[in-house]
Formats: sequence, structure tokens, C-alpha cells
Amino acid sequence: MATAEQTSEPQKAENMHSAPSSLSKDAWLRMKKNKVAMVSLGVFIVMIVLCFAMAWKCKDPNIINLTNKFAAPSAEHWFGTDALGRDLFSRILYGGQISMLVGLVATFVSVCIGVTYGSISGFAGGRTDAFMMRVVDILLSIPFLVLVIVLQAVLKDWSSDTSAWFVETLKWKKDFSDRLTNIIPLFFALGIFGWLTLARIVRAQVLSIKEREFIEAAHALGYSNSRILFRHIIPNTLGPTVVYATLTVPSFIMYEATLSYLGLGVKPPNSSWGILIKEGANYMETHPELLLLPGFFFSLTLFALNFLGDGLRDALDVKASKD
Amino acid sequence: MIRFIFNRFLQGLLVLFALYTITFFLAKAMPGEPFTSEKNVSEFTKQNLRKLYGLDKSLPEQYFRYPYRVLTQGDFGVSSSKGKPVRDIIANSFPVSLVLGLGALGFAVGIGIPLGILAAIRKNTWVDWGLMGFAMIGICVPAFTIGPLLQILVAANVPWLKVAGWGSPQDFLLPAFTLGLVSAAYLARLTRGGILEILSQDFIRTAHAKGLSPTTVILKHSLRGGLLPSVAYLGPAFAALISGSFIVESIFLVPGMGQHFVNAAVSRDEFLLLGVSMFFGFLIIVMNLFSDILTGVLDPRVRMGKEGA
Amino acid sequence: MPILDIQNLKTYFHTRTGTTKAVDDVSFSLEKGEILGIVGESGSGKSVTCYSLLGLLPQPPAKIEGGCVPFDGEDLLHVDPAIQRKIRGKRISMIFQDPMSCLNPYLRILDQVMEPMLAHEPGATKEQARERAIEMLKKVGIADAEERAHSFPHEFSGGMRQRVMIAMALVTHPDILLADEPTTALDVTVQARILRLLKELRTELDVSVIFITHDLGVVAEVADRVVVMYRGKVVEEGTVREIFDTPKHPYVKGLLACRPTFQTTSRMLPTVEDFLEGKTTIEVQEPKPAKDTQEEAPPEPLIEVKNLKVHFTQSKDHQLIKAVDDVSLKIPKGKTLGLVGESGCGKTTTGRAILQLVKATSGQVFYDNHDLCQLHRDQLLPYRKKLQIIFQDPYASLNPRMTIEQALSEPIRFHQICTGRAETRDRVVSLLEEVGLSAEHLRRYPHEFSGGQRQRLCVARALAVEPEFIVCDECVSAMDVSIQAQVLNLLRNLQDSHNLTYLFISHDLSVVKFVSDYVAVMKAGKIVEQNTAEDVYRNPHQDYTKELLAAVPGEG
Amino acid sequence: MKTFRNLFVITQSLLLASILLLQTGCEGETTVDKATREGIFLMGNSAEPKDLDPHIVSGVLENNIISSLFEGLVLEHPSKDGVALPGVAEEWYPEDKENPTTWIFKLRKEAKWSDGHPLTAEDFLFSFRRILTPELASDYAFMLFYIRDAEAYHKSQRAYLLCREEEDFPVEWESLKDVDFGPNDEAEEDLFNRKGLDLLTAKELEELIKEPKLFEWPESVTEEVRNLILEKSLEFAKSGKKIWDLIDFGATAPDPHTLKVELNAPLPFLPEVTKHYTWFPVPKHAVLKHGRMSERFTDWTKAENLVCNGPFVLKSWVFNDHIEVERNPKYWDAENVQLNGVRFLPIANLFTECRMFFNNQLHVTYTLAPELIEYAKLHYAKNLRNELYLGTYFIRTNTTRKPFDDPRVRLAFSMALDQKAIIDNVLQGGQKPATGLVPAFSGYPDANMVKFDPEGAKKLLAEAGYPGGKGLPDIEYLTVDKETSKAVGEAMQAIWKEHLGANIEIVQMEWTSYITNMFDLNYDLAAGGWIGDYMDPLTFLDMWMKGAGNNRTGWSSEEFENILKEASAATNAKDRYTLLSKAEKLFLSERPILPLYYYSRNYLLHKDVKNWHPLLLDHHPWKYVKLQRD
Repeated sequence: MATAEQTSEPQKAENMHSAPSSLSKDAWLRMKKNKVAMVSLGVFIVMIVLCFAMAWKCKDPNIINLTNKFAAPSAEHWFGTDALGRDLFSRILYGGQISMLVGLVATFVSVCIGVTYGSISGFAGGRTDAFMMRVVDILLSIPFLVLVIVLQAVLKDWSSDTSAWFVETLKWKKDFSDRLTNIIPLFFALGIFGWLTLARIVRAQVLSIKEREFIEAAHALGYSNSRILFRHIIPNTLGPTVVYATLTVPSFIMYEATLSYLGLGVKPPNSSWGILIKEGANYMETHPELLLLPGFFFSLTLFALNFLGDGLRDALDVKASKD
Repeated sequence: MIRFIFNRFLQGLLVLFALYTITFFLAKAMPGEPFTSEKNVSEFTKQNLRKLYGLDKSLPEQYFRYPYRVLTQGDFGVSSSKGKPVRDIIANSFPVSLVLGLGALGFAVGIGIPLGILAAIRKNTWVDWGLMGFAMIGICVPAFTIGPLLQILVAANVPWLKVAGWGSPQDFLLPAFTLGLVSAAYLARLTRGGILEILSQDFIRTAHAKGLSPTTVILKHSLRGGLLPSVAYLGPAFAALISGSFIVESIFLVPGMGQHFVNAAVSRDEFLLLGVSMFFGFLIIVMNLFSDILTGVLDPRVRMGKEGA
Repeated sequence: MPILDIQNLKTYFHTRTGTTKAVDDVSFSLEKGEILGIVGESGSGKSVTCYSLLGLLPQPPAKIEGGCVPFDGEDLLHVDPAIQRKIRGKRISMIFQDPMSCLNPYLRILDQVMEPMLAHEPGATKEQARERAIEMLKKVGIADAEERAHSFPHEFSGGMRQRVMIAMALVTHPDILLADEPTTALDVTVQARILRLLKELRTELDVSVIFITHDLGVVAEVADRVVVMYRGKVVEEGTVREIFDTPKHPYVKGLLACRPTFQTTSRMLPTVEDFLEGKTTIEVQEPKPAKDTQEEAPPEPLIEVKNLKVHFTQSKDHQLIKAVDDVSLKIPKGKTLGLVGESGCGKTTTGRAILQLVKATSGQVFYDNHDLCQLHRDQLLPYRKKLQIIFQDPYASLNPRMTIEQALSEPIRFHQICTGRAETRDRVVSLLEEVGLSAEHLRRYPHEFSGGQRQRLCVARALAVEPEFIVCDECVSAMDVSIQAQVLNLLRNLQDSHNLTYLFISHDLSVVKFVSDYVAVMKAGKIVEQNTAEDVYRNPHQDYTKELLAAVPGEG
Repeated sequence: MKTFRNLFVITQSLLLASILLLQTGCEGETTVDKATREGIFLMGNSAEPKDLDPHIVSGVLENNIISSLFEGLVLEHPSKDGVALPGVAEEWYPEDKENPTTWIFKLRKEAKWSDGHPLTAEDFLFSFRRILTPELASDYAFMLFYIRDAEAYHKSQRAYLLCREEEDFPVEWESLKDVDFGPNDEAEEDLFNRKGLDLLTAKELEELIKEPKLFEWPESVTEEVRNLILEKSLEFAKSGKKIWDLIDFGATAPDPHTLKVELNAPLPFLPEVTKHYTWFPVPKHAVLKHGRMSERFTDWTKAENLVCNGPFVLKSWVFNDHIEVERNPKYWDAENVQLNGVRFLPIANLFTECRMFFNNQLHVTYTLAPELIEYAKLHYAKNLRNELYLGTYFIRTNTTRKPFDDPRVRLAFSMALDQKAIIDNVLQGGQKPATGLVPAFSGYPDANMVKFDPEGAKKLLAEAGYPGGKGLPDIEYLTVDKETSKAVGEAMQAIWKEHLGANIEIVQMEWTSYITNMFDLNYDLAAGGWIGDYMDPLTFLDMWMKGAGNNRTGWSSEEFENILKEASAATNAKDRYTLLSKAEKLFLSERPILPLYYYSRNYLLHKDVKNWHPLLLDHHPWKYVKLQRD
């Protein structure tokens, strides 16, 4: 290209800078053509805006009005009120913050662990692989509840102490640091188990990718193992990883509800979609809207996320646009 | 093959022992003990109880005593919350869970795989999106919602279906459906993906060139390979299905094994906890092995070892 | 009266990016009992033509825009799918290029061979189908057909698999057999046998064959008549003699000229482009006269392999496989050693063992008098950039998720050949230009390039670290002859300009003859013959070498 | 592709057909109707019993089953609380009406075990001894501690039993109460205190005599006393005798059909106590046939082995599925038993239980999920039962920690608690706001001290130094992992925030962790409750004595204990109630717990069930329950 010679140095440097992002840029261009994915993305963004930006403008979700429970939808309460007379709409939005955060962060954490672990296992092969996979077997069989109870006991004081430390030393707002420190043990509990299946999937992918010739070329160029693993193998496992990861989001969100009841996670009166659905299910006969409304938000988000994941997989698959 | 199984068996033993170690110490780390009670139980009584269950011994002694007794006498200890030998509890509840799990598996395979195939054939049409959306519902809607819904909507309106209970043959329909739904959804997705992968391969073109009907091409040529991801998923999933589910058992009053995982943990019933955990670990190992062997049956290349290809 | 008459076939592909006229107004006919060769390079539309006939193209994106192919009172192009299925596999059968991926790995051979018959002859019992299948397997030369019929495809060698494919195609006694590159993936000796088999079966079963290939040598060997296709059109048609002796179209001329043969002595090959651009006489550089004098005293070897052994233990049955068994080689600096042999003979493993990509069981590999086998992983690093490799499949050997710039700058930075972004980038650009690409390609991904370009990229990547020695592992085997010529020329040029030393691994004897100064012939892990190229080809000493040479199509 | 369309159509029509089939299934009689016809009572019973051995179990659900299988000395009245009907005993009376310390029970001569074996006083003596045996480690043995020397035997109080014989023992035994005669878990690892003096073996005692530092004595104890105790203990330990041989057990059998029970103190309501299953007889011959006396979980309670004396015998016991009992033809009053059998279903899921009832699968539910009360009121108003229950729900405070170490704070929190709002809007189960600790008893005066008074609460809190909640630390409210507990917590959280400006943090935990944290006083406020074991106010009061297992608030008061002691010596029922009421008021003035409400039981009862009357303890004598279609 003739212009390449003519461009000045700074511009070149800028081009260089943007070069590494071109995979994502490229993927974005491809995804823009996928209507279903784009609609899903739109829905997802609307959800995020609703929960994280709009929620602050809503009523306080924790104000109890015992005389106005199970109120029908009205201008005052768009979705009516719950069993303690709290505004359901703002509870759903505030709950969405927690659930999305939990779902996405826990998924992110488990993807990080799962991909790293699975790819190392598959890449190393042989005994290391067998050993690492047996560790996964063990973790899969550990009684979850027991671990949660132990964690709860161990971390009970930890979170209040840490929160106090944040407030004193870092001058954080107490409310914020309380929420944060409550939710960290939750990630811990979810993180221990969430990545296991993913690690298996990634491992299987790596097993086939590591036989490819470009990996051999990388060996021939003398690259270190970690470079080969992280630069050459892992990016090629992204497709199935993304799809599986979107499938795990709902289970993380529902686990959060269970764990919150065991004292790990959201502290009452705060709520989450999982908790709202769990509690709403109890009023199935008399007030089905308590189940259906949060369930609708939950499902809509997950549908969007799922089709987004599919779209992302196709977009990340550079080969797909070969023909 | 025998060597392979033997190797995995040895690995399985190590896994079980590691699992035992972790579970044992986790159980010890839980606050409280089996005799923690809201009732006014004197320290003296508690000591006698500890002695009764051998929990007064030192930690290392307890740690080695259990496997020793399991291996030499087949004695898995007595459940402190149920007052029965753990072996009997598992022997009583596992067959129930097995039946329920098989039913759930039947639902999952019977619904998930055909829908997955259908979605694969109609790839990127409304049929596909609809089915995959349906599968997503299966993944999103938790058992504690779907179970009561079935009770209210189906069981209450169908005279020969009971809301809950375990006795007559039709009693297993609703719980098995509830239990199998998530697996069905996963299977539908996996089957769809697997079949699509196979359909893009060259030998499918050969099959078409032979003049076979599309149905034959799908069922005979693509299904076998397309099911491989599902088989890999089904190994551990089957172990989970047949070891029961607390929620489904609680909703439908099924005397299965899943409730023991929760009850043993909550009541600090150490021997029951160890018993069911080890049993579950054992199932996972066996099912993983089984799914590997089945993969070999479905895929002859794996059977002979990759070197042959 | 031709048995099949293709009239004005037009098959277009409609994609988001536009319409590709894959087959554009093609007409030719197939006479009863003849073998018609269709020659063309990849993308010429030869395969699409055949697929269009059988309705095997995915529609969309493909669409048959026009033409008609009358067959048995039906128009093959516009017939009801159900009727088309009845013709497909029964009256017209097809075999494909890669017999491994085209046989269902999950089903037994017998089941697959029986299948067409069971599908098309409703009256046939399983027993009859079985008998016919076995008979057919015997006919295509499968020994112990009864027993082996119960095996799975992966238990067969490539040639055997192709025989199975043929048996499967012919089991219903079709009138026409479409053979799509059936021997391309096979070794020469195997190829020769398959070609012979096809000829025999043609007369025995009275079947007409359309034989699609990119290899002119093969066509010369097997076909009665030839159709040459180029960019979706038929450019020339005639008997084999006519085409080879008096080609009219410049493309055909170029095609014939750019193919190295045993007789080629020039140092560079002419390319098809030259012919298409209208150059009627092609000037190629003649060998430098200095070459002959140097041959008298070969220079110091850059690479010396002594008693190299690579043994594997099969994990399933613990059988010891001697992939490389006591191989010794010397490669002088600036020269090319051609390593020939059939698939599975260990030539690839030898190449990888030299580069320390495979651990040698015993033996030494000296580079500049350092034994590479003794070096630790970290100690090897400085040698890594001196020794490079180019693989057969340029697509598989490039990371699909890296742009060309990333792929090429990575080794440069890793080995700290250049520091600083601008400098690295300049280096990448100059590398690209060196292999005949330009800076505009920097942001592209491997899949956006053609096969030849990809191989150039692989060469560029190998060159990026300024190596002295490159192993070319079947690096032109999967290419069309015109592109092959370009890549071979490129390798030649680079050798001259960088004083590179090559180990050229290939199963194609003509190419090896063209590029090599020295040749080693390998069989079952051992070197059976090793000498200068001239000597090996002119008077082979070993029977095996003779057999190999005799099997090369178009040279006999 | 066509074939697949066909397949699709076929699947669709199959689905349709199956739905049709579902709707047109045979219209048979419901499970309940069938059971009513057969005289089988279907009961939701919450969970699988731990065992059917009355000496081992400790729960309410076990009581339902055990009371159908076994019968004690006296029987509950089907409709009246605190009235005893003849059971195994035909008649019973205190030897001295003025001082009911010794009781005589005349057993009916026709009483038989279900295998035909006669039931005699010997069986009772065996049973009492069995439940008290330390090795059996019965959780509920303390229910028999009224009997003379029962406690000493159960707790193996060797030193006490030896030294009380000693006529010139130098000090009052009372003064030694700080000595670790029994096990002390908090003692240091290498001290014998951990095991307890009474439990030391001869060898250990010898060691201790040689090295006195191995046991830490309180300073008040003189060396003379120490030596005396050690000497006697060693001598006894060497003799090989058993504690049983040392005691003068209060229960005796003057003849096979008479049971004489001598108590530590007068106990006018002993017959009420004997209604509890810990006092039930177990068949000596059957128990010993399947194991030693003090062995737990032997096979004698298995369906094929169980021998009992109640109106029913065990028919089948399918683990975690059901327990079914059928008529006992050997029962002394067999002709008056109305039911042919009872089927107990371990339904842990409250919603499932209710839905089973709605679907005609149960005659009675164990309870009713609060979330479903509204639904039941709408559609099953006739079946909905709402009865007072002998229990109080309260919030424990941790009196060892700020801010609840200050009684004014406790009082303030109690007064700010809007009981009615919570009951009406959250619980909706017709509970009564708790005005005190002890629920209403006939004859016992209502304490009437707990009232909602937000203004007073604010004032008190300000007095305590936290005006408007300023300066109050974050308060941790511990509760269990149930939805309702959470809702109540959230309501209180809002109420205390509103009235007191307090910040409450709700901490949910599963059951055992919750109990453990409460035990360890690792909380500020904790949800709790107490169900009476027997019909006497004492069952609510004696748990607040120092060191009692259920105190868990860190609160204690010597005055409170003195009043209770005084009351235990009272022979007159009225005086006794007055004293107990005084103790309750004292307790409430300190308010270590914040009473919320008196329990009520909500459950669903089928209309065909007759003779099922509201009872405070909810122990319905099975003999009278009847199934009859209207």
C-alpha cells in the first residue's frame, strides 16, 4: 500500500495501538449484521439502563407499608406492592442490580478460572491432565451445602470487619462497603464450583486445537508455553466458552437466592431477582404477579443474553465469514 | 480396554479418598455438632452421645477409623439424625432416586434430543429460534417454580395424577418431568450444536450423493456423531439425576436420596454426609467412565486410540 | 449419442458480499464408456459443475441460474428432489477427494457399502446387499473382503479407503461415475494403482466416468478426452493428445508449462500469469554455470543428522513404532536436500525431530557443530530462530484469530529482532513485500487470503526471525500447479538472496527433482537411497526408488 | 424435509391426544374418600421420625406417632386441656393430698402388650431406668428428674451420692456447686475438669491424688472436703459397683399392678407430666430381645418387631415415605378405638402439604404455610383451623454485649415492637400479641406487661444514652433460613428503624449454625420461641435459670431463681401460681427476651374428621378420633 509509506510516524503509532483490538472490532462488525443478536443487545442494554440508571429515580425499594400489601398496579406503584407493601417495580430494578452483577461477575470469574484451568490441563496432557481432571471430579462431588455453611461461618466476621476497615481507612460509604463485603463471599462460593464444567469443555477444545499446525509453528518459533497457551490456544476456544457461559448465568442468579438464605450474599431487606422469584413462587396461588413480574425481567434478560452469546460466538468465529 | 478401566478405577479410588478427606474436614469445620439441639440437652448427655458415635476420639483417629471400618466391615456408620445405618438409608433411598433419575433421563433424552435434531434441521428459522427459546425457558425456570406449577395446573386437574406422593406408577411422572427439564434443555442445545457440526462434514455429502433421504442422512449418518457432546454431558448429569434432588423430592414427597445431602449437612449428621457424598463421588466416577466408554462405542476412532486415525 | 449432455449450465453463488459466477455457461458432453477428464485449478468451477448435476449444492447460497442436462427423460437440473435422489447413487454415483472425511467414521465399511443398494433396490434383502457389497469390495482389490468389511474406515489406509469409496459408488452398477479429485490425497504409487483400477472397472462394469482433477499428469494417464475449465468457463476441450501437444488457450499453455517435470532444468518456473498476460515466449533464468563446479566439492554441512531415531509407544496396545529408524543426513549450507517417501514413511517426523519439535529417542542433530538434542529448552531458544519450518496446510498453520500483522510481528518482538513498534512494523511490511504481498494486507485475517497467499505468509513468518535453515514440509503439496510454481520460485529466490538451506520434504517426485540439489529416499523410517538429485533420478539404485519413479503420472 | 414435517405433525397430534387422555381419566373416588371409607386417617407429619423409641426421640412429630402406638399412665382428654383420663393406670392419687410428693398409680390388670404379654409395673420401672441410663444418652431424660435420685443417676453424680451418706460431711453440698463434677467443655485440655470428677476412672483418680494440680478446685473448697470426696470416689470406683446400686430410686412397684413414684418435691401436676412420651412404658421383654437395655437404635422399633401398648400397632414403615399403624386388638379399650389405622406422611414442604390437602390427599395437615393462609381463607374456610397453642415467640437479646446489656435498651426495643402490625399483616395466622412470657393458662394470671408504646420506648432509649438511636451500633438480628422468618425480620427491621432509629442487620443461617451461634452468644438479637412441654407455666420459666441449656441470653438473676425454688416447694397450687407469676414479672421487668406473640396453630382439617378438638398442646388422643362422612 503506497500510503503506508507516506503516513507520518505518529499516525503509524496510533494504528499500531488499535491493532490488537481489531479482533473485537471485527467481531462487532460481524455481529451488527445479526439481527437477533442486535435486538438482544438492545434488550440487554435497556435492562442495564433500567436497573443501574433508572433505579435511583424510583421509590425506595425497602420502605414497608404493612397496610398496603399486595396492592394492585397503580400510578403510585406501577407493578403494585409485595407482601410487606413494598413497591414491586423498584424492588425488581434494585434486585436486578444484584442479580446482573452476580450473574455477570460470577460468570466472568468462573470463565477466567475455568478457561485457565481447562486449557492448562488440556495443554499439559498426560499425567498432569489426568490429575487436574480428577481434581475437577473431586470438586464436583464435594457437598455444596456443607462448603457454604463452613464459608458462612468463616466469613461471617470477615465481611463486617472488612467493611468496617473500608469505612475507617478508605472513608467509603458504609452502605456501599457493606454491600460489597457481603457479596464477595458469595462470589467466593460460586467461584469454587462454577468453573468445573467449563474447565471440562475448554479442555476438550484445547485437546483438539493443540494438535493444529499453527501451534506447532509457534513451538518452532520458540515461544514459551504460556505464550502459546494464552496467545494462541485460548483465543481459539472462545466460541463454545461464550455459549456455555451464557447458559450458566441463570444458575448463578438462582444460586445467589439460595445462598442469601444461608447468610451468604444479599442481606435483607435488599433483594435480587432470585430472591423475588423464590418468594414470589410461594404466592403462586393468590398473587401470581409476584412470581411472574420478576420472572419476566429475569427471563427476558437471560433470553437476550443467550442470543447475544450465540451471536457473539458466530461473530468471534472468524472462519464463519470465510465463504 | 481392560487396562484403561483398571487405570481409571485406580484413579477413582484416589479421587474417593481425596473426596473423603475434604468432606471429612469440611464436616468438622461446620459450626455445631450432631447433638446441637434447641432442647435442653446437658453437656453430660452430649458427651455420652459423642462416645456413642465415636466422636469423642481424636481427629486423626476418627479420620482413619471411618475408612478402616468401611473397608474391613462394610460399616458406614449410623446416621445420628435418622438413627439408622447409613448403608440402609442409601440402600432404601437410592433405588427410588434411580427410578426417578431414569425417568428424568427418559424425559430429557426423549424431549431434548428430538427437539435438538429438529432445531438443527431447521437451523436459523423460527422453528429453531422457538425451540431454542423453549430450551432457554427450561434452563431459566427453576425447579421450585416448575414443580408447584405442575402441581397446581396439572395434578389438580387430572384425576389420576396426585399432587405428591410416591407409590403408584404414575406418581413418578411429574417429579421426573421437573427433574429432567433442565437436562432436556441442555440436551436440546448440545444435540443441535453436535448435529450441525456433523452436518457440515464431508461424509454427509457422500451420504447425500448415495441418494439417501434426508431423514436417513440425519438419523443414520449424523446422529451418532452429533450425540457425542450430549453423551459427554450426560455422564456427570446422569450421576446428578440419579442421586436425587432435594427440591424435587421435597416438592413431590419422593423418598429419594437428594434430601439426605441437605438434611445431613443441616443436622451435622457426619456419617450420613460422608456416606452420601462418597456415594455421589462414586457415581460421578462411574458415570464419567461410562460416558467415556459410550463415547468409544459411538466413535470407533476413540475406541482404537487416536493413533489409529 | 452422449450419455450425458450438459448444456449451458450456470451456477451462481449469492452471498451477502455479492454474486459469484462459479459455473458460467458450461457445456460439454460425456460419451458412453469414456473417461472424461475435467481439469482446472481450485475455484475453476469443475467440482461445482458435478455437484450441480446431482443437486448436492446447498441452496441457498448456490442457485442454478440456467441450462439443462437431459438424462433419461428428465432434466437433472430441474427435477423433483425425490426423483433426483433415485438417480443419485443409483444411476450416477460420485466419489470424492478425501476418502477419510468422506467415509462416515462412525459406521462399519460394510454398512456403508451396502447402503446405496438398500436405498435404491427396495426388493433387495440385507443378505443380497451384503453379498454384492463383498463382491464389489473384492473387485476393487480389498483382500479378505469378508473380514475387513466389518472394520471401521479409520482402520484402513488412504488408498484402501478410496477403494472402498469406489466400491460404494459402483455397488449399484451406475451408468456414470463422477470422480472428484479421487487420487489427489494419495501417494504416487497408490495413485497409480487406483487409476489402473478405475480404468479396469470402466470396461468391466461399462461405466462412463467424469474424472475431475487439477493434475495434468493424472489426466494424461487416465482420460480419453479432456475439458479444461478456468474461472467457471470451459476454455478448451479435446482429446488428451490434442490438449497436451497443441494447446490453444494461453491458460492451458501456461498450465502445462508451469508444472515441473523430470525434464525441467531451469532454475525458475514459468507461471500461468505470464501466459495470460500474453507473453508468448517465456524467458526463465537459466542455471548459473557456477553451480556445476561447486557440486564437485560440497561445502561444509550446515545440518548434520547422525543415527537419528524417533520411537513412539502406542498408548493403547504398547506397541513400539519406529517412526524414524537410524537416519543420517547431511545438508550443506545454501543447498536443498529433498526428502521423498510415501505417507507414513517418517519423513515428516524426521523434519520435526531436526527442529526439536519431536523428542528424538537417540541420535544427534548438529547445527553448526552444536548437538541440538542435548540442549535444554531454554538453551534451544537462540537456535529456534535459525531453524524454521513451513507446513503443508498454510491455513491450519496460521492462527485464525490473529491478523497478519500480529502473526508476523509476534516472532519479531519475541526474539527481539526489532524493538519499537514502528521498526517492527517496517520489518513486517518489508517481509510481506519480500514474499510478494503488500502492506495493505496487514489488518487481514488468514481466512481472507487465498491458499497461495497464505503459504507466502507462512514463508514470511518463517523468514521473520532471519533463519538459516528451513524445513519445507510438503509445503506445496496441496496447491494448484500455477500457485505451486509461484511458491517454488519464491523459495528459490529467497534461497539465493538469503543463502538459505532447505530440507524439502515432499511426496511429489517432480517437485523434489526441481528444487533439490540432493535427494534422500525414505521408506519405513529408513533412508534407502541418498545422493545428488541428478544421480537419484537418472540411475536409481534401489527397487523402491525405481517403483516410485515409475509411478509418477505422465512421466512413464 | 417433508418427512420431518410429518414427524412434527405426528408429535403434535400425539401431544394433543395425551392432553385429551389426561382430562378424560377415570373419575374415581379421591384418596381421602377412600381412606375415610376404610377408616384410615391420613396425616401430614412434617418429617421422618428419628425413631419410634419414646426414650430416644425428642420431637413433636414423633409424638404424633408414638402416642398412637404407646399409652402412658394417664391419657389426654380429647377436648379439655389439663384433664387426665385413665390410661394404663386406672386410678392415681398422691399419698398425701396436702403434700403431693408421693404418688400411687394403680395399673389396670387387663393391660397387655400387643404380643399378649401382660403389662406390669415392672415395665414402667424398666422404662424409667432405661431412659435415665447415662449410656442411652436420651435428650429428654430430664423430664423424669422429678423422681427422687433420677437426676443423680442420669448424671452419674457419684460424689454426691457417696458423700450424702456421710453423716458428718463438713459442708453443705450446695456450696460445692462450682466444682466440675460433671464434664466441663470449657476447661483446659489437660485438666480433669474437662471430663468431670464424677466420671474419672480409678486409675485417673489415683493419678489425681498423686498430682492434685490435675484438677482445678474453686478456692472455697477446703482440702479436707477434697480429700474426702476423692477418697470415697476412689474406693467406689475400685469396688466395681454401679451408680444404680448407690441411689435410692423414687419409683418402685409394691406389687405388679401398683406403681409408686416418690418425687424430690411436691408436684401437684405430676399426671400432666406423665402424659409426655418420656414417661411411657416400653416392653422390657421386647427391648432386651433385640439388644441391651441402654443400646440405641436396636431393631425393636422395626415394623416387624415393635411391641406396644397403645390403641394401634405398627403396620408398615417405609423410610421417608410413610408410617402406617393399624388397630391393636390387644388394647384394653380396643372396642372404643374409632379408627382402623393412621397413615403418617413425612411432608417437609409446607406448600406441598397444603396442595395435597387441596387435592384430597390428606385428612389433616401438620401446619399451614403463612403464604397460603389467604388462599385457604378464600377457598377452604371451613377446613381452616386456627387454634391457640402452648408456645411463645420471642426475640432473645444478648445481655452480655452492648447495647442490650442495658435493660432500658431491651425494654425500649420491646416496647417499640408493634406486635399487632406484624401479626395482622405478616403472619396472618390469628396469633395473639404476647403480653408476657407465659401464654394464657386457666388459673394463672396474665402478666400483662408487654405493650406497644413507641413514645415510651423512645424515652427509655434516650435515657439509656441513645436518643433517637444515635450512638446505637449496628444490631445483628439472627434468624433461620425460612421465608417467614425473613419477612418477620424485615418487618421488625422497618419498625425499629421507624420508632427507634436503630439499624438492624438481618443475618439468616441454617438451623444448626443458628443454634450454635445462639449458644455461643454470638448475636445481638435472635429469633426464638418455646413450645411448652407440659401444661404448667414452669415449662416457660425454668429455662431462664443460670446455666440452663435454653437460656442463651447471658441473663441470670438470683432473685428469679430463689422465687422459682420457693415455688417448687409450694404445696398449694394457687400459691405456686402466684410465685411463678412473680418470677415471670421479675423476668419481664428485665426483659432479656422481647416477647412477640403467643403461638397459634394453623392447619387444615377435613370435614369428615370428628372428635378432633382444639387443644393447647395439640396432642390429640388417637383413641377418640373418628372418620365419618356427613
